[in-house]
Amino acid sequence: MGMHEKIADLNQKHKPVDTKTPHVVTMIEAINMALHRAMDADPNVVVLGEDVATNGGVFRATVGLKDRFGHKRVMDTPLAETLIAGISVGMAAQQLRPVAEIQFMGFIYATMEHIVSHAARLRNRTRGRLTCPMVLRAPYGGGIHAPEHHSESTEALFAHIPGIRVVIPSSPTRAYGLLLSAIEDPDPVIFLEPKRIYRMVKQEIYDDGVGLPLDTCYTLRQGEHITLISWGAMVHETLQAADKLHQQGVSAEVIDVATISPLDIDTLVASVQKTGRCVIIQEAARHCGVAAEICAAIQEQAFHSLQAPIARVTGFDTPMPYLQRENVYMNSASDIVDAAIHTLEVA
Amino acid sequence: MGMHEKIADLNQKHKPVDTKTPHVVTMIEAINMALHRAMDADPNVVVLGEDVATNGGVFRATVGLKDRFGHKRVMDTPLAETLIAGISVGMAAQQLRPVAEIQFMGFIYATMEHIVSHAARLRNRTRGRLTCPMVLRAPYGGGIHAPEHHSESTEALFAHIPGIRVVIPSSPTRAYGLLLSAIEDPDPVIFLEPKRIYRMVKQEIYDDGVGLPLDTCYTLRQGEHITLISWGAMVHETLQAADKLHQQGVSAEVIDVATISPLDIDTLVASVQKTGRCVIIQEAARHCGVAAEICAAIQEQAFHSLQAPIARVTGFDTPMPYLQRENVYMNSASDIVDAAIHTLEVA
Amino acid sequence: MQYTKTPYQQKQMIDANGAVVGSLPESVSDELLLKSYRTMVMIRTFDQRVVALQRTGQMGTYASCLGQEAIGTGIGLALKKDDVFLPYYRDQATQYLRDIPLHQQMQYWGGNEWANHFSGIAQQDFPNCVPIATQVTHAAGVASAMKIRGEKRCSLVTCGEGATSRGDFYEAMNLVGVWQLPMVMVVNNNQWAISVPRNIQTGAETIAQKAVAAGIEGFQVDGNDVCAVYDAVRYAVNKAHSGKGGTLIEAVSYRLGDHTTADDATRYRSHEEVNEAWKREPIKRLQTYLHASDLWDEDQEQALQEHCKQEVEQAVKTYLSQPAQPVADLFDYLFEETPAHLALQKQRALEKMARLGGK
Amino acid sequence: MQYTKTPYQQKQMIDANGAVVGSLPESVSDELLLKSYRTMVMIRTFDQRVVALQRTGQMGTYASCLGQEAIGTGIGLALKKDDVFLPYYRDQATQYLRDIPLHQQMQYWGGNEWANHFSGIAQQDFPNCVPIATQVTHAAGVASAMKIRGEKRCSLVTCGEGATSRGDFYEAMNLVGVWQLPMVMVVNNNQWAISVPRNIQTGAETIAQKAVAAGIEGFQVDGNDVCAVYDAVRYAVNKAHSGKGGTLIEAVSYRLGDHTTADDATRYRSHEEVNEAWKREPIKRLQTYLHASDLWDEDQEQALQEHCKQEVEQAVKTYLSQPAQPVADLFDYLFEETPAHLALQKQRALEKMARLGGK
Ligand SMILES: Cc1ncc(C[n+]2csc(CCOP(=O)(O)OP(=O)(O)O)c2C)c(N)n1
Ligand SMILES: Cc1ncc(C[n+]2csc(CCOP(=O)(O)OP(=O)(O)O)c2C)c(N)n1
Ligand SMILES: [Mg+2]
Ligand SMILES: [Mg+2]
Repeated sequence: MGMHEKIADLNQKHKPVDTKTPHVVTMIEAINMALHRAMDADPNVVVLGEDVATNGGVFRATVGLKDRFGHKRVMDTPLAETLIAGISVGMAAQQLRPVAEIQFMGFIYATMEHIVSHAARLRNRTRGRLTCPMVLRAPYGGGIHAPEHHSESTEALFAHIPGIRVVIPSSPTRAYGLLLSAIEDPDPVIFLEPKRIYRMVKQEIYDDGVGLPLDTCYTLRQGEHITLISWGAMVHETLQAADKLHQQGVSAEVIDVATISPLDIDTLVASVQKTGRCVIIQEAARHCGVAAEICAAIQEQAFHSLQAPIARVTGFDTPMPYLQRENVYMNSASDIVDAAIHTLEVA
Repeated sequence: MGMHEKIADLNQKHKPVDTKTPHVVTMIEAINMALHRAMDADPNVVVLGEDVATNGGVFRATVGLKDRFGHKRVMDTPLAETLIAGISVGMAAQQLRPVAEIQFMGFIYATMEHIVSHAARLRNRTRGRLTCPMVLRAPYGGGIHAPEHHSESTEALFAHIPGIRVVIPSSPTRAYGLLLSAIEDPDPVIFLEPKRIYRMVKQEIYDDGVGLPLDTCYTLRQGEHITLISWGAMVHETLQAADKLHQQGVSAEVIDVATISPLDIDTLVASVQKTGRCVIIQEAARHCGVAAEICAAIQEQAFHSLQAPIARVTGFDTPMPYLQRENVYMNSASDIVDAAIHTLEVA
Repeated sequence: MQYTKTPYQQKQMIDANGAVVGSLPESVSDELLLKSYRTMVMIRTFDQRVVALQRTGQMGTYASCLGQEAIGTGIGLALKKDDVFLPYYRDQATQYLRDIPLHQQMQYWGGNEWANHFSGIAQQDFPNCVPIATQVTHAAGVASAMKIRGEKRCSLVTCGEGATSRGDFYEAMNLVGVWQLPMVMVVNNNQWAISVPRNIQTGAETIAQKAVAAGIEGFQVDGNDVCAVYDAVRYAVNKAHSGKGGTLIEAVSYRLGDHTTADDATRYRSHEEVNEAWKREPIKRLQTYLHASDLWDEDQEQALQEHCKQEVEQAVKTYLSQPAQPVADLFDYLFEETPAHLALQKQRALEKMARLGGK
Repeated sequence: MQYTKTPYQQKQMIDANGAVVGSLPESVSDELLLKSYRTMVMIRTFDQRVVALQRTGQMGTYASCLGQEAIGTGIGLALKKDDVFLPYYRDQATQYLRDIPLHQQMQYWGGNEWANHFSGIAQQDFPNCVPIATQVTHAAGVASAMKIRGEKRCSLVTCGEGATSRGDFYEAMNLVGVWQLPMVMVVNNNQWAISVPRNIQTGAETIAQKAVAAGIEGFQVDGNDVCAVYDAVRYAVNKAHSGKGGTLIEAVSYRLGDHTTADDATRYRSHEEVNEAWKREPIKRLQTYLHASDLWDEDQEQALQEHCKQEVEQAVKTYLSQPAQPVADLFDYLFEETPAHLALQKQRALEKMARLGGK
């Protein structure tokens, strides 16, 4: 999964990369670091989107790239999401590796036709002749008191589409490693960044260009009594909930799904076979969310191990309220604890 | 739910409607009949889309409407799906009741921004001041050997969006009644028409303007041993499967979900509480489809009644193949029978 | 037919120095000039106060209209009460002239859906539109409804010059052309779309010429000249009312502030450019003209400034005293009748709020 | 700058009667004329045979290019091998000239993904594009890649006049303008988008003038005049190669057949209109010209007709003998490495096929 091999191809001058010194960084810094690393390693990687070049992105994810790699590889596009997705498909078919930014997930819907009907199908439609190694990055999720449409988590829409990967990091380390792998991946990846935790925690990262696998869930905490499954920003509340449960004598296993499509169902099933109980936590609206799929798949495969119904802690089936009531929408660690206790109480 | 009340409002001449004579019609004819009836009953109902006026729609759903109601109420739009959805929102905000056609569901993705970010939210955003009584009709599903993109069933994308109804008829009777109610509904409805069965069966219908409720599932066949849940064209294979199962001594309950969002979960749960076993059949790709939600919700509420894992019979996680291999994608009654038998064999 | 380039004449009536270009048309009365001036000063006072509220944590992210007050004012004065206004998010002046109270505008930016519950002449107006350019398509739908019903009304929609890169803009404009819709499109060309300057947004020399693609009329006005904006919009509205179709108006202005309070424009543009732009801003030039024409004096200016401050402070007070909406409201406006699953979710939310001791 | 209407001159070299308008440019050699003619006859033979195959249930839904052969031919002859062609679905002639065998084109319409597995000069070409206008955006991406890498290549994309109503068309064209992309857009204006005539598709007098919105060059050519199309595309391709940006070419033609084999055009348009259009169709006029110029005689015509028939029959045979693709192929091309869940689904599909005794 490393990108070392590719460095040999590099046909432009680049600074030697120090892979030995640890950097203590936030998730947004880790993303920026991964983008630098990927562009350094492969001259085919290009970055495009609204305000990504001169401004370095409204969240600063792409800061420094234009100065380092020039305007030919780091492009401010006109204000047009359909275009951003569509030209990425065209660029990718020409063997570039576009990493496109959609400024907020709430503005991603205009890209759907190109993602569903083209990015996801180009390889299949041409029986491997044309491929689409593009990444569509978008900050997603609520909790930052932003205006309307700036807090969406509609990852389920993309998870349903065959032919794309949908990847969501939940820590600086995973953001760095998963983004590198997403860019290196020969197929299209929707890379959703939980913006609420962009700057929440720092981790020590080595800028070694080593990616993390996209075909696995990440077990963050081992446990015996119950499995807590989550992804994105809610992983943090989930870990807090596991702490609280621990104080109550409950040993909870915590799994970060990370890649919600295709799904590493084996890891999830194995965990529930061990614990017999499960709560799935998603920030998104409940109906037809990704938690439903995970729930359905687990009950299919671990039915006889289940000692209680699988519970879902989800957002409401409403839009994210304007900021004065955002807090009502977001679930807290206590909500997860409550659901877990409830599940544990089932005889 | 009837539309009789509204006829009084009618400010244009209309033919007296014969509500006493039964019509033996296909689903597409029933849709056409409902459109005539709705336009007759309410002058605010307008029809728009590509090729819907002069040509009467590529499937003939809107045939006769332009001659009857004139070009002001039956409009051929330019070729632009985003536009069709977006102007429908604008018209609806002005108290018209646009019934827009997207020629095939494969071309619906360009409407998503207007559906997700506007149609679904206009009432909520304005606290009831502006509303969006629009219907977006689209033929959907495979099985007619059509070109690429003409066989999509991505209803799950819409089912996940709060604030809209997603309605799918599976017979001429339900097409007539559900479409009337969809048009009469004060909120946006995505109305997906399983084109494979447009002309498959005929039923006797009275053109009485009486709608069918949008908040309920339809139990098509009572049974004791297993619940088969489906919607759209697959309802037919499901009924065939129930016949076959009957021959094997298995009594299967068959439920047509009809409105997949918001979902009448109570009917489904009650059935599974009775039978203890359940197979959900959807034409769409498996991952994160509507079957997953139904499965998750049933196991949440009927856990202790379940004697076997809920099974899903679904499409593959691939696009619909080009026509030479379409048959591989589509599930048959035997596939459903197999899944049911398998479920019944779980001790 | 083909189109050939000819030298362009931007419509202007009062130039950056406050001098009249040619002569003012009849439609521009002294009364109108004074009302324009008062409105612009009010909106600037409002705007700066809201930015200050945001800086002190009492307001959500806010998009200032600093320097672009003439556009919203000209539109608001020219639009008729039965017309429908579809704003983007820098239309504070127009909304004010559509009788949406200042405190209600604050409530919007403060994050409360009830702020979009307009009444009076704004009853049918759309709320601010966040997804860029989508409102242009809605406006075409509104105008279609008017045309279908044969009403003598029009829709008026605004957007930024960045918005003209989006498909919605063209699809809607094309419909305006082919259906001859009673619709007016006003583009606030403030030279920037967040950090992206006008010249990398499009290769077209003007935004106005995009109208050619739809076969409709399009022209540029000096967007810092409230008279020119007013007169252009008046013309386009009248034209729409008399069944002669739509118009694209490019109002050339400048975004003197940051994109929003979440932005820092010094990252991507120079002080010099902004300083230059200040010389063309809309309020000073009109003040100069009014003084020169003896329509205005220092006392009046003092009184106006005082009045605006008081009005705005009153609005702030009202805004800050407004409670957050009841939690039930988050569930009760998705559908006319709240469906079972939402009723359940509402109950859970209310229980949770009760547990947390919330209101 | 502003744009003013001036009377329009459609580019034409050989008129509907086969007479030369002015004189033929150097680029149009006798050899080129003969190759054009041969190609158009071949494609018409192909086209009619495929329609017949469809009528007898041996072919899927098919979109005929009857009457529009000059467009595809002119493009195919002007395009260079390193350029990338992004077709819509009436580009049989161009694809033929890009060396995609006739039987492979049949395989596409017959419903087999392997048909899109081009090789040779079409190696990087896109397959037919069904979702209207989306290919225009891909073409802008392809051209961007060329520009980024500093290559002397261009992308050439086609679409119908109906497609020009979609946002993709404008968003992409705008990018061509502002990024000065090496891209050629050819609109096959065949007057109809299924049942919707050109005049209710847009209010613009010409499709060509839409280029003004993007600040790029646009012009109309007689799309039934293969020389005019060839020359226009040659010009635009050269311009793109030399870094001078993009061009919009409106090729005015007529769809002599139904929209597709699933359509019945008699429902919405008159015989008279179609009969009139036949008088301007592209093949007859070139034949007339060739005869008049002593470049062609009856024997040659006979031989060509025979040759085309044979080639097409050979293609039919190959097409009909091609097996449906292996079922495994439906699962193995979604991702470079087939993920676990698809491997499982493939296994299930294979088992099912085996049970059903399928191949
Ligand atoms: C569809 C969409 N994409 C992106 C954004 C984020 N965004 C908000 S404002 C803006 C720039 C708008 O520029 P312009 O249209 O010129 O209007 P201005 O803000 O300059 O008045 C962007 C990119 C958005 N709100 N909607
Ligand atoms: C996005 C999309 N919408 C609708 C359709 C259905 N459709 C197929 S062809 C067509 C008309 C296209 O007209 P035009 O662009 O003029 O091309 P022509 O077929 O006339 O060559 C339509 C509406 C489609 N394929 N894609
Ligand atoms: Mg701007
Ligand atoms: Mg056409």
